[in-house]
Amino acid sequence: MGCDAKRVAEVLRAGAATVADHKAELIDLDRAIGDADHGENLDRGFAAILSTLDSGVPETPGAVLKIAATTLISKVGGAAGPLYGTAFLRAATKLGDRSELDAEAVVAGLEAALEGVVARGKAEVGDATMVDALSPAVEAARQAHADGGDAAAVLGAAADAAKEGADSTVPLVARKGRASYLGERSVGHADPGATSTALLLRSFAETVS
Amino acid sequence: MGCDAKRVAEVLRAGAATVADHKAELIDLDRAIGDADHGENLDRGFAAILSTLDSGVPETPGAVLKIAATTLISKVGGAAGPLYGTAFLRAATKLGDRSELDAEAVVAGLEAALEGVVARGKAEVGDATMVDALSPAVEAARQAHADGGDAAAVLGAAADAAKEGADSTVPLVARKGRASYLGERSVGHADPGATSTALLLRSFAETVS
Amino acid sequence: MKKIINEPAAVVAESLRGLAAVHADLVRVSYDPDHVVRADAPVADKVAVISGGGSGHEPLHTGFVGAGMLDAAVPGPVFTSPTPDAVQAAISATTGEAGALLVVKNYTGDVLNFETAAELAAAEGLDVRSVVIDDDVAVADSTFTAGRRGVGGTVLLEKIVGAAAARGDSLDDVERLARRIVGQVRSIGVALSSPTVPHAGEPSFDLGDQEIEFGIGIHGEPGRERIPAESADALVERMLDAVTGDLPFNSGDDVLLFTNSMGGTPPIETYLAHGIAERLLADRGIRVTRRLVGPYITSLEMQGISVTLLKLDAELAELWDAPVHTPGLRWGI
Amino acid sequence: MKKIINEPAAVVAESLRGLAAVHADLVRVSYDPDHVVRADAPVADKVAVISGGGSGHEPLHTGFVGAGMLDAAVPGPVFTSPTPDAVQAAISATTGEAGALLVVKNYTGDVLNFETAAELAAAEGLDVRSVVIDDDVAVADSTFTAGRRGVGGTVLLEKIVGAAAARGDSLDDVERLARRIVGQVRSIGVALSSPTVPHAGEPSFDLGDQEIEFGIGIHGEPGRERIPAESADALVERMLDAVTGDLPFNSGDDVLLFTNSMGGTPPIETYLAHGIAERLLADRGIRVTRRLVGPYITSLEMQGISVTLLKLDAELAELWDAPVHTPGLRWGI
Ligand SMILES: Nc1ncnc2c1ncn2[C@@H]1O[C@H](COP(=O)(O)OP(=O)(O)O)[C@@H](O)[C@H]1O
Ligand SMILES: Nc1ncnc2c1ncn2[C@@H]1O[C@H](COP(=O)(O)OP(=O)(O)O)[C@@H](O)[C@H]1O
Ligand SMILES: [Mg+2]
Ligand SMILES: [Mg+2]
Ligand SMILES: [Mg+2]
Ligand SMILES: [Mg+2]
Repeated sequence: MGCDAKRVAEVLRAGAATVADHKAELIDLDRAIGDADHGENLDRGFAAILSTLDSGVPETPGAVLKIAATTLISKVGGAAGPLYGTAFLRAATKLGDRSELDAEAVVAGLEAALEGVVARGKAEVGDATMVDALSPAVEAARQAHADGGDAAAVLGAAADAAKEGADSTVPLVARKGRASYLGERSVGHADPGATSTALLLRSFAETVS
Repeated sequence: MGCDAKRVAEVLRAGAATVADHKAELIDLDRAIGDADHGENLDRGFAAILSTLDSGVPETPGAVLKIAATTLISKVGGAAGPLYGTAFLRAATKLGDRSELDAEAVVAGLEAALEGVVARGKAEVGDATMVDALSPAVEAARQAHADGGDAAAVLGAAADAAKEGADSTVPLVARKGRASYLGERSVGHADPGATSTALLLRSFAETVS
Repeated sequence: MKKIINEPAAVVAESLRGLAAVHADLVRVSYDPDHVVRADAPVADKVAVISGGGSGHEPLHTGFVGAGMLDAAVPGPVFTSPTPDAVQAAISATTGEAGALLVVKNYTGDVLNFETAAELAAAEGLDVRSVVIDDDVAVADSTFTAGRRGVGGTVLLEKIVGAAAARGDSLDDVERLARRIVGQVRSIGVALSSPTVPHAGEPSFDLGDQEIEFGIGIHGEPGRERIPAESADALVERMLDAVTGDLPFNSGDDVLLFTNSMGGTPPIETYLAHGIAERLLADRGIRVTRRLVGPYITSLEMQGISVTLLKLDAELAELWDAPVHTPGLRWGI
Repeated sequence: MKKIINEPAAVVAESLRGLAAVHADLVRVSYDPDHVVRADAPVADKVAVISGGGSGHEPLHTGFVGAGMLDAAVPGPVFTSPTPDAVQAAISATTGEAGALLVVKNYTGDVLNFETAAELAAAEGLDVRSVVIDDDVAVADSTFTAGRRGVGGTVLLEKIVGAAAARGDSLDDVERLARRIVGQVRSIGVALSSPTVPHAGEPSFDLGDQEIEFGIGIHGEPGRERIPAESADALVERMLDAVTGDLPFNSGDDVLLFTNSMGGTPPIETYLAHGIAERLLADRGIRVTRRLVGPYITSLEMQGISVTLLKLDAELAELWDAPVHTPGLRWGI
């Protein structure tokens, strides 16, 4: 079964709940190697998505994601705002006016999101950013799709890979974003943005399945 | 045996050593109910007296005390500077050009010192200031003199009474100086100036005897 | 204790060296005894306005030396009144026929040392008067105490009296104006943390994580009472109540509102507190027509603020607006 | 956490309300999206100079809006870059035919958000350029990182570029000047304590009683290394070595020396540190011909200082001296 606009709205609502639940944890991660605002920033953005959705859900998944994108861009600020915003925007554009998302569409959306983040932020895998979560997520999604998985399976595989990717940032020296100012001292900490990416994908997967 | 100018200089040197030894204690007392500078202030003044005396001791006890007075006035600052300075100045004036101080002269000097402090500071016994040490010291000195004590005995009695007087400030509500801003919250603390007065008189007495 | 200093005993002189380097066009700094005078002192035919007191409150007083404000400032050691000879040196460097006004904050030490200096100056034939400022409503005013402390009102008084002297007012007039200001200015302060006096090396008081010292002075002397930490709205209202409960500021009054950082409180919080005070005063019909916001009378690194209200009339407002050019306060020039 | 605030989420807007009340003659404050523009904006036929970034650094940038400096400032949440729509609102309110220069501190968030805003403005036919300032020598400059942070040099750049725009320079010239300044300004900062981000509620880092964070940024990001507390003489020398080791300032050079308080360090220490820096530079034959001392780019209540050196020539000195009238910086008017 695919995912219609209403379901995508639910997915975003679940994401908002996850961000709210993990706000303090994300702040703590960012305090260690950044400026202690990542949880607050994302929460401000997703809370705004919630209230926008409360006043009406558009017809297509792409339109819903576009609302999320513009809300994030105008509410989050910092590095995460434009990056997450671009991710959602590229996914929305990619999905066009399809009315339902199947496994293939989910893969395409994730691919577009990753391209958007890389285009804006210029980070590579191994720089200890959200790309370290999103990039393996895309790979895993492709593989799950190739293996015949449905949308839920694809998102589940992406979430698992993202979690692993986020964990993989712990031993890394950050080379992008605020943590890069720390040089060697960034070693030993999970990247906040990679962690939030994994958390969001997990909650998306759980809501779809 | 009386006290000549050289002996008075020794007395002041001993006072300076006492102040240096108790500097931290006096700062702590002043931190509790004032502004944490009494020990530093007095130490700056007495250290300056030391170096003035090193460059020569005048002929008479009065002249030595006058040097102490002007040094304290120009080096201590705060409330204690003018008060201690006036005390030494009045004592010096009272002693005129006597070449030796006997018991009677010590009493007269202490009386003049107390008058000076009261004239400047307008404090009464019970206000929790140095007057609470100096006033009973003068009484005790008078009594010791009446009982036939020599200069050392007079100073010893004064020191004992000053110590008791300083201790008596603990349960009092301060009504003069910085501690008075505290109202009831000044209760339970010894007054720094009364404490330094008692310490000085003790070291004076020990040096003379 | 962690501070950007060398020897505690050298803090004042070394800080003055910085002041001298930055503001050589405005001030001349002399050491031992330390005093700061206008670069163009003595100014002929002008009443000299002189102040001073313990250091650690910068820019008060040394940062207020210059055109339209102080002719001289006498910084004592940290939190310790300067000595009479230092005050006397400042008087000598600035005072002529027109005489001088000494602005003295009401602390026993300041009063005694400035009094002695004034006597010495009088003995030299100079016309030197003193005005004692005691605007801190935190302290009960009683003849059985040292009286109220001089705090934030001092900044406003020095600016306004300095402007009066600059326009050529006589010593009588300047003195009368100063006394008038003392009568209509009131302040209250709070501390969120304690300052550490350099030579003491330890905080002057301990404050719990959820405590505020209400009615703090500017020397780390404990305040009037300890209260639980509360919202800025509640705290600023409590502060204004203390001030207006003392000297009734009434609906329709024009006032100058001065929100001061005690040194460790940054602009974002000071402006926030000021905004609240503006709103609360507007609610009471009190018209804020002049304002000053920032760290102008500090208490070393202490976190906290004070609020000062001065009742204004046309003359005071005009003198407040008059040009001033000092290290710490500048406009119109 | 103890601060004079209400709800953490309301800190920026409430502080802006204070700014609006105090400086209504200079600035106009709009909320949601928050932006601050000159009271007389748009100024006809003038290049608009616009900056912004996370809040908590006041007076930067909102306190630098006014004649001779910024046309608009866009304050984000505390330590968080503002969003493109807020920047766009500031551009719309101030930018005409002459175009605008965006002054962007080099942080990923600021760069991305301002970049987006500039694109949106370009789409509306406005000539909007950006200059990214990255003067912090604490961070190794490498293509493998986000590059150096923009810190104290931003204040100097905004003043000088603002003066150039005020005298009527074209956008090309203003942009060229800004890039020239970026090339010849360098800074380094130290922290003695950590700031606490209001919504985080806890200090951003823990520092031992005898530790200093050397090479700190302005967001409580940990610095380059942790060093044992040392004398002001040693610390300032270490700071100057870091700066001059990066961009050689040579004997005979004229420089502007800016000693900045990070928010929690009071004037007595800031001036003391400045005095030391003056002496050390004089020893090296470097001529300090302009100076700025005080809390101009803060990091909430963090205790610490930064030192910025800008190589001067006649044009930069003249533009520095030009009149400026903003909440945070004022002279000549
Ligand atoms: N150039 C970049 N490319 C990809 N992700 C980045 C980049 N820079 C930062 N990030 C991500 O943004 C996260 C920080 O977001 P946030 O704390 O909200 O913004 P800021 O760093 O501006 O405070 C980092 O943990 C990292 O995952
Ligand atoms: N009016 C007064 N009369 C007598 N002694 C006083 C008076 N005011 C203050 N003192 C004494 O001065 C002491 C404080 O001295 P010090 O700390 O050096 O000065 P300051 O209070 O100016 O910091 C008090 O402990 C008290 O004994
Ligand atoms: Mg962050
Ligand atoms: Mg004291
Ligand atoms: Mg004192
Ligand atoms: Mg941030």
